Amino acid sequence: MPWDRNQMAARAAQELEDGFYVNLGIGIPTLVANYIPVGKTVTLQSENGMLGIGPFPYPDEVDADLINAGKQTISELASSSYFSSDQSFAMIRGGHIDLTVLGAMEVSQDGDIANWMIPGKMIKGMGGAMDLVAGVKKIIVVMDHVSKSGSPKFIPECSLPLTGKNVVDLIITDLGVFRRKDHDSPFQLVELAPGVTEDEIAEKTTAAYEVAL
Amino acid sequence: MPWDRNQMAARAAQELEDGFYVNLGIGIPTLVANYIPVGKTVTLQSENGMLGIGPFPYPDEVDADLINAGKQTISELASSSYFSSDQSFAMIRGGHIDLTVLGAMEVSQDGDIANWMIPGKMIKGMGGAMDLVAGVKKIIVVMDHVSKSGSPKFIPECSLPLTGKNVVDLIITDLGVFRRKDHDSPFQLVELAPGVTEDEIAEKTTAAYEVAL
Amino acid sequence: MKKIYDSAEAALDGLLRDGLLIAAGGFGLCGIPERLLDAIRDSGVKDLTFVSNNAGIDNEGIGKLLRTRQVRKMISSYVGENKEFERQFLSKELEVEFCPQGTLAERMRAGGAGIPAFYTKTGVGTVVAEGKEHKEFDGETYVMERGINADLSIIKGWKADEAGNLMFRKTARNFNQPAATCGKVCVAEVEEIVPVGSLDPDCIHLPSIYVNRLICGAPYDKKIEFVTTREREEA
Amino acid sequence: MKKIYDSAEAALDGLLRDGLLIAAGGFGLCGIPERLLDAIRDSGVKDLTFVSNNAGIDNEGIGKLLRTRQVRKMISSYVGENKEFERQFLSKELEVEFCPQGTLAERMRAGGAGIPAFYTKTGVGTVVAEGKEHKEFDGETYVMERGINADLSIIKGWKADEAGNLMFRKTARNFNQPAATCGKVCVAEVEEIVPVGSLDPDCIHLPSIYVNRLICGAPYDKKIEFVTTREREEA
Repeated sequence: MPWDRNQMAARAAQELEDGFYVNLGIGIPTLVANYIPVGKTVTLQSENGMLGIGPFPYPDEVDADLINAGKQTISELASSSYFSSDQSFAMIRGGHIDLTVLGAMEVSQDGDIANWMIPGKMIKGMGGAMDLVAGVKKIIVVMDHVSKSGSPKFIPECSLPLTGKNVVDLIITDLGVFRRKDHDSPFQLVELAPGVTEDEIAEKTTAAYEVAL
Repeated sequence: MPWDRNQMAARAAQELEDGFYVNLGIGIPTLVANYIPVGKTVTLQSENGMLGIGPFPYPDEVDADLINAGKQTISELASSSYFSSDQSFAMIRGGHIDLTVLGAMEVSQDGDIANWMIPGKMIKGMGGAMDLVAGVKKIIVVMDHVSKSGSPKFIPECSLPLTGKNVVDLIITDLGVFRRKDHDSPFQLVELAPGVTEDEIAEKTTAAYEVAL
Repeated sequence: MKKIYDSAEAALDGLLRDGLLIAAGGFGLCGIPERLLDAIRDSGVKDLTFVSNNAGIDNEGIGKLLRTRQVRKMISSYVGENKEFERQFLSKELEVEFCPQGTLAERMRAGGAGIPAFYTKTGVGTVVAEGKEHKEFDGETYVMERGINADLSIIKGWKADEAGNLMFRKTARNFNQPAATCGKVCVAEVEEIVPVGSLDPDCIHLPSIYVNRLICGAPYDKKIEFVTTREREEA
Repeated sequence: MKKIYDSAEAALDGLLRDGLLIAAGGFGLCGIPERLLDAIRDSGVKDLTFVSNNAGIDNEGIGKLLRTRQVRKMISSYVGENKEFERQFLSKELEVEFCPQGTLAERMRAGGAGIPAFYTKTGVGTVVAEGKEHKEFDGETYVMERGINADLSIIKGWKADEAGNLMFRKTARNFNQPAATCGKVCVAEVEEIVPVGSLDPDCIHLPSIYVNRLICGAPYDKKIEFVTTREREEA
């Protein structure tokens, strides 16, 4: 049985280490915050200028001046700090964030990622995604293994405009996990979701990868 | 009679306008603070990270964490603010400081300034002088008209290593004032100290300049 | 030297003309200079270019000036959640330069700091880097991005003292700080103007040198794009 | 994840080796990481390069490590007021790279911000720009300067909370902030460590992400280079 959204988020959370500073993208990546391993201190960064994101506020504590990068209301923690957008991206671009979890439309076998525009459709913009994939130490993609129409998303070469070239370190899909040890190495299939077979992955993947289960 | 140090500083202070943000160099330039015209608000910047420099502190208020760029103890004003060195020079380099008053060893007729090193002597470093002359909107030099050995300091071309090229707007010496309207124009002699003659200036100046008294 | 003006209109007097490049603070609807945007709309100036992370939403923020067709071009990182924007963009009435969010913030900061260009890894290998100079440093490829200098900066702060020293509140700081530094003139609106000496000199986010004109824009009715809450545990 | 160490020696454990490039905060003797400098001296590591605006004075600040001959090179803007420095410099035992103060601060900030190089007008036409790349932007000539990435940053703060969020005091902030960001590891010493929640999140100068290791270095006996005072008016 493939992993659901929460299980994918929980799997991503296993990559968190004690003391990590982490930026979580919108959608499934946001759910990763619910699965931070007990006993580990993980600090969440929001690229609009905050370190130490707290949970959604109680209804009577909603504050228009306190939002995350998805423009949702959030709360602060005792250890929070605020800063400007230039300082926030100095942090991101400068390699100070340990890990980011992002969604993607396509990932190539060389670690390219496309997640910001579809030619012909309304372009909303890349926001901070290009900065994150260029600057953060470890890039985790969480995505469905195939698109709604059933076509593979982990492919030889991205067909959509790129967000970053050769940047992805780990791919978590609903069917399994691909990892590579550095940006010069091929991805390896290292885990399968329960009941998913190597053959099923092979059938639904056009990217070249090694198997290391 | 040539101007003394205080008179030169007072003359420089006449260039201050209401609302100006000003950086004063070490030595005579520091004295300019004593002659800020009544009724004008002038805010002094110190490049080690402070806006709104107050007077020297009372003896019982000396604070090691509160110094100016000359490493002298100072005091703060109600309107003071502190910031880091990178922010301080973002302010300077970005053209936000209206005026700076600096000493000089030599100034050339093209507005080059040399005030940081003498070959063969111990080099102490340029500190913030190169940043100031490159970034501040208006550069005023206050210096003796001739060196201790009697040689002209306003000369055709600097013999000493430069601090900045084509940057000086106004020169105030103990004998008079030279001004130029922009960086493509020649300097003009626009004022004489009391009792100083045009001839005396000509005799002690090797730089080309126009007379516009 | 008085920096405080009675209204947004008064504070913008003499600063507005067609074709201006305006840097605006704010992230989504958080920390946007509402009063100043309203006054710019009411002034009727047009062909404006806005450097702003977002373009507001329908009839909020810069969205108000899109509706009145006063904006010719946006330089932004994200412009979703805005139907009128979408219409003008798709019909090519509006020009859009997409810029990665961190590059945009750094371009504003660089412009304000006298840095005409810098190198970044962000966008290398993507359409964003096409046609731009590239350079290798220590075996890695970087793209050159230009600093932005605006004709006018408009920002929203929380508190300012009468000298113009300004503080922001929580995540409403965002682009307001770099935007303030990159304009020839910066006009700020704040929720409260306090006497000089009321703010801690160690806690000033924007020193007075960057604030040329100042208004108190209170009262504010701050908009929220997505209200998300959790339930209070039972006692 | 504990960032707080009992001593400077403990906080530097495993980080020191010969030949390191160390970025140090401070301006003159104001805001220098005294305890960490002492511990580096006591460790005996040598051939160090310091990126620091100044080089201390005789037997204060980096001056202590000059006396013990542990420093091979300084990257600084001003090195006056230091006799031992002068001796080693003139005898060519010590290498010095002079860098304009603002360029030095920006090079540290750039290194910490993932910017390998930027352009500035500072130093154009002077010896500082010799041999460096130049480029024209909008009719003006600029010189390219490189970001600095240090092996280790050592800084002095005022207060930090247990998570590592840090505040500086008055002009002791200076180079401590950019220096903190440009090192692979940053070790901070502060006058007081306070519980999480004691500092205003809007007033943090250095967010915890930049502070890898932390000690309380109190009590401090802060040195002043030039005590200048005025007389108190008669009552």
